[in-house]
Amino acid sequence: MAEQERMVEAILFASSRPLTVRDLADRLPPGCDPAEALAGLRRAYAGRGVVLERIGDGYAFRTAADLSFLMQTETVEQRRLSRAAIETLAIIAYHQPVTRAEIEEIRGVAVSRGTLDQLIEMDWVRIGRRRMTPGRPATFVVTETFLDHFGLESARDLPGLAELRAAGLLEARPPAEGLRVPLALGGEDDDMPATAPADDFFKDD
Amino acid sequence: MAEQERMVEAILFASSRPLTVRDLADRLPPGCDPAEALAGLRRAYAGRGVVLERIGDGYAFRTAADLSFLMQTETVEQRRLSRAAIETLAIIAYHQPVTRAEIEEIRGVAVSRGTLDQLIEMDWVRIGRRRMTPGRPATFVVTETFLDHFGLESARDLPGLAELRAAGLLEARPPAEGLRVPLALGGEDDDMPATAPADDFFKDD
Amino acid sequence: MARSARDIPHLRAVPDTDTVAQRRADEALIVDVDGYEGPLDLLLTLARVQKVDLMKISVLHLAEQYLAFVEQARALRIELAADYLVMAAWLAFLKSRLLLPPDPEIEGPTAEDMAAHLAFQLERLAAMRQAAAQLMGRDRLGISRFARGTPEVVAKTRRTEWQAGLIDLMRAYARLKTRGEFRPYAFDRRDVFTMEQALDRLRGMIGYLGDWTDLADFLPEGWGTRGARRRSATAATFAASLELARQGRIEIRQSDPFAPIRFRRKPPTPD
Repeated sequence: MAEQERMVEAILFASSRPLTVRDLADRLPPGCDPAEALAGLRRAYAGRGVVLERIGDGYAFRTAADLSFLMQTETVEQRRLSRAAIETLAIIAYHQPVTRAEIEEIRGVAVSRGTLDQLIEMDWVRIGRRRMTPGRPATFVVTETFLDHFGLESARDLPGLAELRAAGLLEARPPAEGLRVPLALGGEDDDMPATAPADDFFKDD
Repeated sequence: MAEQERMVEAILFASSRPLTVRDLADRLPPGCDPAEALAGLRRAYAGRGVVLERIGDGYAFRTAADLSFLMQTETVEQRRLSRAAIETLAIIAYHQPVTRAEIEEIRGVAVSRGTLDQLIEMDWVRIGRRRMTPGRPATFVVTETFLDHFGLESARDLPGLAELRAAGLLEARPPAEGLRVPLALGGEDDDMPATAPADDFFKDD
Repeated sequence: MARSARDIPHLRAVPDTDTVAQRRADEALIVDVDGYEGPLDLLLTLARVQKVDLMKISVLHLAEQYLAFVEQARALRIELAADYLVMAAWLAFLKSRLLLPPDPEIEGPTAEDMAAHLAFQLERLAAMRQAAAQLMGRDRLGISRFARGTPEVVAKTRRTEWQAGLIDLMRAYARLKTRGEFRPYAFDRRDVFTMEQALDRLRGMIGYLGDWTDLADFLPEGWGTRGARRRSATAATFAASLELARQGRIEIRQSDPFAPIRFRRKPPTPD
């Protein structure tokens, strides 16, 4: 490798910014031809992991474009959705298309902008058609990505409430306290265990 | 040029710090052999304006030392080291692992706290294993940053190391009883001399 | 101070101090006393004056030079640190032993051993100083060798994989849809016949009791048909009957398991 190519190579390598032919000429010993050295270097680096690029008026070494993937490392982090997010998602899935006001009505609390944004960003929820009611509110629907993730053919495949109950997915009954049959006259032994049979009380309503 | 070499070249070019074979393997796609690629690159860059240096366990591209005359604009203002710091650094490099007491024995003066702190802060010196002698004193060793700064492949490549060793000047033998030359423990800190060294030589009276 | 140093007899007594340059060096010694890093550093400087291989240095000569230095400093009223005086004492001791014929009575290292060790220490310090100079003279990073001027930062991207299964989704929905059932519990007393009510009712009716009468006949109007109400009234009436039986006011009879429970007023005891 020619000496002037070595020099230009070293100067460009160590420089914190692209250098022009003029910058190079100022730093090289008299009699050097930076343009010639640059042309030589450009050929020498062609097809390599690092290439000599022209950036504006200057020259600099850059990672070859096809290797840019080496310049990033990706770490995958597994996280659980917040309760607000999963509830909002469930409501959208079961009630789509559903407006924000409707989601809030079902959840009983305001839906934060961040929760919907997160679901949209995850590409599990998207904005559907506007509802043809006063104010023309936007509706939310679930996406294909959502169906893919949850292994559903369509949102209609989601099990209904009766199935959820049958599958034991509905949470346990409220604590039995208060269901005590009011037989007690005050004696300590008079507490009646009131568990499952008490359900009957409700069923008849 | 083999694809692996291209990738290793790109990764090393992009880094200002030396990277180990392991670092490279972590960044390369699975199945690559960085060691082989490194050997190829080293040959390819020999004699060029930029060379592939081995620094401890790591590898890094550095501009060829003979071209330093071109690099005035890049020269980094070096922190001025005191004579005490430079000598202490040399003693650690040549005698490592070395305890503070041994450094003091060689220099004949107490090592001020600031001197070691400065070397540690510059990441040229780090604390090594404790010596398995009474008091279990800490030892000091030089770092990879030290090797990189001084252009050494390993601490075995220190200039004149073999000659110094042959001359018996690197032996860590503590002086025999009564041979110890009084040590100035005053140093820069103006601490009063510890009693022990003086005791030694009055004992013979 | 430099002027007075010229008149120091001790320095004149040392050989090779006749040249002007040598005298200047000796003066500098005194003037720069603060510049020395301890007595060993000073000894090394003095040893250099001998201009011989450090291993062949005359330690006796060196000791004399050092002692002369200390004397001179005292004459100049330069306050020397304790270290310098300790070294002076040690060297005076070494000097006396080097001058006297070896005394077989004295144990421990000989004066020659001590002198050799001092020479070794001086040589080692000199070697380390040379090594330090060589080290600093290497092709250092940022001075002679340079790293890449535009290092590329490795972009660390963090991809979040959200973990949510169908089961989580369904649970969340179920939780929402059944939440209405979990309203604060208020007992609905409409369909509850209490034991107090049953007792009052039984006490009132007991006087008119003739023969065995079915429990069902004691249920109040409107409580004998619908399930919940009937169950509540039956349970309360039965419990009340047990209480009255305990008080000895009625008798209870059930002929078979699940057969109707019957009451009658307890007949007065024969006596």
